[in-house]
Amino acid sequence: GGSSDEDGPIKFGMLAPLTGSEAAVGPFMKNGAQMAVDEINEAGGVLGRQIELDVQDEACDPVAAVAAANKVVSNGAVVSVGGYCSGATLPTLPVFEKANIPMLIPAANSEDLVNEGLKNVFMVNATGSQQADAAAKYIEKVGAKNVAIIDDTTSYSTDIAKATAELLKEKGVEVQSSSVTPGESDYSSAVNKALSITPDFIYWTGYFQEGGLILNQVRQAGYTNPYMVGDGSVSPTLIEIAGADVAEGALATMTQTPDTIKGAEDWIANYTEQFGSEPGPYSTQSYDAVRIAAHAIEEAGSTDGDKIIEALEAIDGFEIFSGPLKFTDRHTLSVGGFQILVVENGAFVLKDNLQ
Amino acid sequence: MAMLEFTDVDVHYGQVQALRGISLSVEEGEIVALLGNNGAGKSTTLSAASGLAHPSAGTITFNGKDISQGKPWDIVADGLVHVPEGRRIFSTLSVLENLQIGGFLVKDKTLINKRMKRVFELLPLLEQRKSQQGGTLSGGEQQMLAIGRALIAGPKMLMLDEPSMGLAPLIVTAVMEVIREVNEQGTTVLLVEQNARAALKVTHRGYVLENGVTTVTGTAAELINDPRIVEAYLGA
Amino acid sequence: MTERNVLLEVKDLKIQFGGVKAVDGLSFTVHEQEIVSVIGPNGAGKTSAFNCISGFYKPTSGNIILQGTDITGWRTANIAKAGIARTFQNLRLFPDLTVLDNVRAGMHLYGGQNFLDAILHTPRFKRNERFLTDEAHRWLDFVGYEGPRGVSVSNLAYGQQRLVEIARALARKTPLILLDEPGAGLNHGEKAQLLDLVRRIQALGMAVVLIEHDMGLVMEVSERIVVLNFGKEIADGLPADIKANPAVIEAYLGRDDDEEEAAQIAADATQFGIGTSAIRTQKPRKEGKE
Amino acid sequence: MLQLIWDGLFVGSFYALIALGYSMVYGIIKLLNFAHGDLYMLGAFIGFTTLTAMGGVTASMSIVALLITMMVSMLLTGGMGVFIERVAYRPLRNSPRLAVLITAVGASFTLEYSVAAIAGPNPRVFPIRLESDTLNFFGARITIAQLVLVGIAILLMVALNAYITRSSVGRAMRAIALDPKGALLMGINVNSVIARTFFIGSALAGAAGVMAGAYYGKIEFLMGFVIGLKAFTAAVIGGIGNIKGAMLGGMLLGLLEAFGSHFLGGEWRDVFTFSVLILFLSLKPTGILGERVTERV
Amino acid sequence: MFAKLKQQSFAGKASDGNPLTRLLNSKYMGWVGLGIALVAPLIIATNYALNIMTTALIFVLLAAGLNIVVGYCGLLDLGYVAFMAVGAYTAGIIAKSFELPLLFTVPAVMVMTILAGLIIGAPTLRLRSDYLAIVTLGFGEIIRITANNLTITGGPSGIYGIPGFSIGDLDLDQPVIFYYITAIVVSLLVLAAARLSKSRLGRAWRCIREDEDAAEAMGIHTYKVKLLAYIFGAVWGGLAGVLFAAHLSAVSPKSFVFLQSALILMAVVLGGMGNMKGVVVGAVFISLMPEIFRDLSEYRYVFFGLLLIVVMIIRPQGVWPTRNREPERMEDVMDAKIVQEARA
Ligand SMILES: Nc1ncnc2c1ncn2[C@@H]1O[C@H](COP(=O)(O)OP(=O)(O)OP(=O)(O)O)[C@@H](O)[C@H]1O
Ligand SMILES: Nc1ncnc2c1ncn2[C@@H]1O[C@H](COP(=O)(O)OP(=O)(O)OP(=O)(O)O)[C@@H](O)[C@H]1O
Ligand SMILES: CC(C)C[C@H](N)C(=O)O
Ligand SMILES: [Mg+2]
Ligand SMILES: [Mg+2]
Repeated sequence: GGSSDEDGPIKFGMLAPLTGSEAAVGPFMKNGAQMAVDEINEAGGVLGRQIELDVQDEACDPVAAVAAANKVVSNGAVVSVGGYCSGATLPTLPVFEKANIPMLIPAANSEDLVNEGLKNVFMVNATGSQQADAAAKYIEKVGAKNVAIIDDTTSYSTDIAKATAELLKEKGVEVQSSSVTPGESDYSSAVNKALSITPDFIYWTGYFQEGGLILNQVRQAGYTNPYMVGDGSVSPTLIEIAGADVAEGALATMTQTPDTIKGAEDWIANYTEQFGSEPGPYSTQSYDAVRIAAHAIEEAGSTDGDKIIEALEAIDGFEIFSGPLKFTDRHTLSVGGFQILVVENGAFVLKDNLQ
Repeated sequence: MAMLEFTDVDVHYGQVQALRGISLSVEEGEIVALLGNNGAGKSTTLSAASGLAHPSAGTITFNGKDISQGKPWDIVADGLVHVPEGRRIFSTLSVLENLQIGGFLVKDKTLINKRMKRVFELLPLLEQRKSQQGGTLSGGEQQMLAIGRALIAGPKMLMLDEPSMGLAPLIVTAVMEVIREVNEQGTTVLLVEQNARAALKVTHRGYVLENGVTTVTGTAAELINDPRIVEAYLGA
Repeated sequence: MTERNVLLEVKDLKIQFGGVKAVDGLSFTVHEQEIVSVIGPNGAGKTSAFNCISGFYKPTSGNIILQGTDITGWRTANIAKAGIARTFQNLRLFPDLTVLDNVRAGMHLYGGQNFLDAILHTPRFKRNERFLTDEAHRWLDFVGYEGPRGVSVSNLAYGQQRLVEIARALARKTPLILLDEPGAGLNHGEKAQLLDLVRRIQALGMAVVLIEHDMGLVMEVSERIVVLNFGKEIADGLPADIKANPAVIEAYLGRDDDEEEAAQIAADATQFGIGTSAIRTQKPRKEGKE
Repeated sequence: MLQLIWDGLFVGSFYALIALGYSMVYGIIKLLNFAHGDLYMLGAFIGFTTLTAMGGVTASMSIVALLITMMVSMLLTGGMGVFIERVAYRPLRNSPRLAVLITAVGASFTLEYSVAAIAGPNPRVFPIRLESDTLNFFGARITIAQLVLVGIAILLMVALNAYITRSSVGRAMRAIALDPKGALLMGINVNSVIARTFFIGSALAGAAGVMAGAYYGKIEFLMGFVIGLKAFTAAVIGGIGNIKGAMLGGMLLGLLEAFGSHFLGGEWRDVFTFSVLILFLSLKPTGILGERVTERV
Repeated sequence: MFAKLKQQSFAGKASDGNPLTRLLNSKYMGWVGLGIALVAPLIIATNYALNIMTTALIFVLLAAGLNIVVGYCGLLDLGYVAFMAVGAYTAGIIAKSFELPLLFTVPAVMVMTILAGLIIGAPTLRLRSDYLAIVTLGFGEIIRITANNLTITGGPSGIYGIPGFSIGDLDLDQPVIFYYITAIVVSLLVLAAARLSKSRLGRAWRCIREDEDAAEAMGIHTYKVKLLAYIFGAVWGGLAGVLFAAHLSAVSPKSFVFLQSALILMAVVLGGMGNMKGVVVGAVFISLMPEIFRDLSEYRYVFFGLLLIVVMIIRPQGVWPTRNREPERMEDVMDAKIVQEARA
């Protein structure tokens, strides 16, 4: 890596889904990252040079993602700050590895990403098993005995669902797992199935689009107990889809977001001013990924891949939205894991930090 | 004024020229035969009149109206109806439905019923087979249906493309008889035939088409006695 | 003619569609190298009988025996393989294939190459393809086809397509060939050549079963004629007998008192060299009103 | 059990409504109109825009507003269907069938991503939502809204079926399907009949789009894709080209899915449905009501 | 014997045609294509370029395989990508669990894809056209969903970290080398498929495409011959799957969605069904299109869609359709050769 000219802008590559089934999230990531880039550039850049963001469409498709990865590499990126779909991000790992480009993956969070133990891969989002821990902990805490877990058959969602189910079963909780196909409107079959065990807790581990629909449909079917969603569903749109009254009281497992952090109002305001719309899922993580990368380059004093990786591993206490940053040996987040949010007055707010 | 008139008409299929400046006319009340070898352009002539193929040069008029570039449906509405080569029966529609389709442009139900009755008188077989799928009729039966279907439209002029093809001798006579009767009841007819002998028996006049142009024309009697025709189309 | 072996035997063949008994107890035999015509009114069941024999329809009952083997109900391809070739009443060529390829398709069962030969372009493959091409040309020459050969058949005029279809069937080199109305849509001169062609096919050693409505042609070329009506056989015999058979005249040829018709048949018959006492000159219709 | 059946039928009526358009278009020009599902999506977005434009009115008289919206949406999607036929399909009427399949996919991409470009890739939420009391029918939950929607769907389907089988235009449609050139010779204005078919089929999809938007609340630019495939499947199960078949096929598919996901789990549902479909077609190769085309040789 | 008049309209046309047509139909065009493929890396050798060119080549192989099924045999297959999935998963699973170089999995892949072709083909081939389409689509989905649900296939994240082609110290996975391997394999298979079409089997396929009943009357066992088309198509698809697995080093269900099948079909139709050269062009076009329009990001599919419509309307038979022409007479060809030789 590190092929940027010595005095031209430093290039940050970013893969995000701009088309395809996950197209909705792409712009949130892109804007979040752009915001960080603009802020850093305004403050004088990195190593005295400006940063340039190179966003390429991964379409949540492995082939497109590999092409996009090669494109950002060929364009001379020194770090990668993208990756939303785990399935599409996985095959890009060797591409970046060969080019010795550090990856700060802001969203994709399958354990598989770090299982290979590649030294250039860092995860800015918490992993699925961390999330499952949080979910199981909370479910146990509220004393639920009959839990229905619904996933959407994507790797992200089934990972969390399976891990949570296992943890709960160990604790003697009755768990019923079911799956739905994303992209549809009517989930009454899944709802019926979930309700057939008269659950006292439902956990949805997929994305906000289906999450909102299912929430609405379980409530219509007369279910009144807690309904919790995973981080892929934490979005104002979920509340809209479910309907504000219906969504009231819904829970979520989530890393910290601007909404839940005191003092982040300014950040939201800035974002909204700059892009004309509110931030959404993974705006903050993308923003942080850029900042972490810039910080590491500054620390390393170089755009050389190995040096950046060293600097990343050395980071301790750099403030990001999820708290002070330090990477574990596996290059995952060590602190600032998951907490529980609740919908109150039409917005997700902190309910329980699980400490 | 002729009912149907071709003046120097050319028709091309892509690069292939099928008609090369053809001129002919059919007077009201006549039965006119169009004879010619395979590929001479007989079917193309009918297609040009019915709007399926458009001339690249020349004009075609029907009752004085230029129909050279007309749409097939307008031409049918004007009263010029084409019974095509190969019959083109709607195979999964019943015989009755096929007949009804013939009256697509006729909005008056009683008129359709009246014509239907007449067709059944003329072609009793169709009444027996009313509900059979058109596509399962035998070749001869289909030909009957095709003619019957055209009659429901109440044509002023009927163009028939090889109606005797594949018909048993008795039926050929019967079909020719039907054609004659239709004509006698006031419908003008342009008849394309390979079976020149059968055709000339019922027609008033005829044209011979060769290679996209008309070469010989005359009354039926003249044609029957023309040695060129005898040799090529009738046999010694 | 000397005694010939039985080639095809159709026994009490029946096929029914819903209420329609298309073929209703048909029996006849065809000998080697024989020319048999099947005639009958439209809808009599001639084509249906062909379809049963060649395997396109499964007969409701009855037997079809080819060279001693009962082939009733066999798959079409297997019947074709057993030794029957046919043409269709409404041409069934492969429209987008060239004339030559259409005829080569008739030689599908010749073998002589496998797919590895083709992929590797082995000499064996090249030899075989050249052989097929030569054969195709030979058959096209045989039927007297004079049109272009390297173009799609869909570009050809109707008459040419008919010939290609016959060439394709002949190329199959079967002992029996079924021709369904090969003369339809041909004019007088063309029919004369068709007649000659049928005889030359016979001379090759094939038996021909012919469905045809042109009585001149039928009477001239057939050794034997089978007459169907309403799916039943009403006569089976020599042309001369058939012509005189009252049932046939009633059902198919037309009554004696139908002057014009009789005249035409007679005229046709004469013209193909069949003697008749009933020749009358035909009267063309008088010119119409004008 | 009853609940399963009802849920299946409810979803099935959406499938049926969309399958109808598929089947009609297929029936007449033998085209698998891949853009059809996207017309459903377009219908939903037009509905969204209309309702948003009506603003305050909607709150007070939601049913009336919804019916008006549905009319508007049916008109506009119908028009779009006609427009697509005119520019993307008609020029290829005499070309190989698969060529039109490709332009249909082209039209589908264009519709999807144009909507994404105009309305954004994010899901939108319908301004009004059909919420109503739940009836308890022998243990099955049935909402009034569901009943109303199924009622509308059945009404539309019955009307259409009568139109196709009884009217002379319907007969003309079938005639064109069998032999367009022959139809021309009968004096049928083939272009206008085909355009009319597209209008009706697309309008039905548009209606389904509005209904889905109002009932489920969420719409987004790819929402037509999955349901388009389902409708295609339903149309084939029923016997493609057959109107009643499309309805039956839609309902049956809905039921299959409901039972499949209940007994085998959602992740195996489509495997189950498609296996049944394949098995069924192996036994009855033309679908439930597909006509056996007796090709004479 | 019959009408002679047809001849003049064709006379002379069979052999000439305008120079462009003649050039396009020259048998050297295949070599030109191969030449372009071999020279390309010398002109643009960034990893990005190599990557998309390799992807394009694999796509070409897929289109060539589908062309056998759809273009030659006329069987509409909307689930073709299933064969690639079978190939890729078989290769991936075996290579990963036995730590084998991918090349050694090819025999197993062949067996599996032939089996897949048989399984998918057998029940479906009695169906005609569009019923076949939905059934193949169904099979495609069944295979994808099954892969998504099973553990042996790695579930939704699939299999990753698949070893490449490298054998021992021989590094065959460098982008350039891998590109050339792909180019050679794909060219050979494309050539083989093209040659098949001009053989007895190919002719039988085309007969079936044109008229199944008439084909039966020729003694062509349509069922077996169609099954063979499926099997050949499956093997080509499976081999494309092996290359795919090696190229991405990962296989996941996301790569085998219906849209992929639709895109391959588009390549075939757009290029010119049945004509291998056209299909190659179509495949290159379809696979490079999203990359060419990459900078339009979210708008690229709008353009892609419009372009598809425009291209098809301008060239309804495909960009480079089959031209059903062959020399009129062997003698003519021979004569021409003799004349040429005499001149030389
Ligand atoms: N659709 C077409 N495309 C190309 N050429 C055509 C087409 N239809 C007819 N032709 C050609 O135009 C010429 C005239 O054909 P036409 O069908 O009018 O002849 P015809 O006199 O009716 O012959 P037949 O007696 O065989 O029916 C022929 O050379 C034929 O090959
Ligand atoms: N597939 C079918 N379904 C229903 N009825 C059929 C079918 N095939 C033939 N028939 C009927 O069987 C009868 C015999 O038809 P066939 O085609 O065998 O007659 P044909 O003797 O060949 O007549 P033509 O001389 O007119 O060709 C006809 O009444 C026809 O309607
Ligand atoms: C919540 C999302 C960031 C998960 C991501 N789509 C993944 O596949 O890992
Ligand atoms: Mg003609
Ligand atoms: Mg017949």
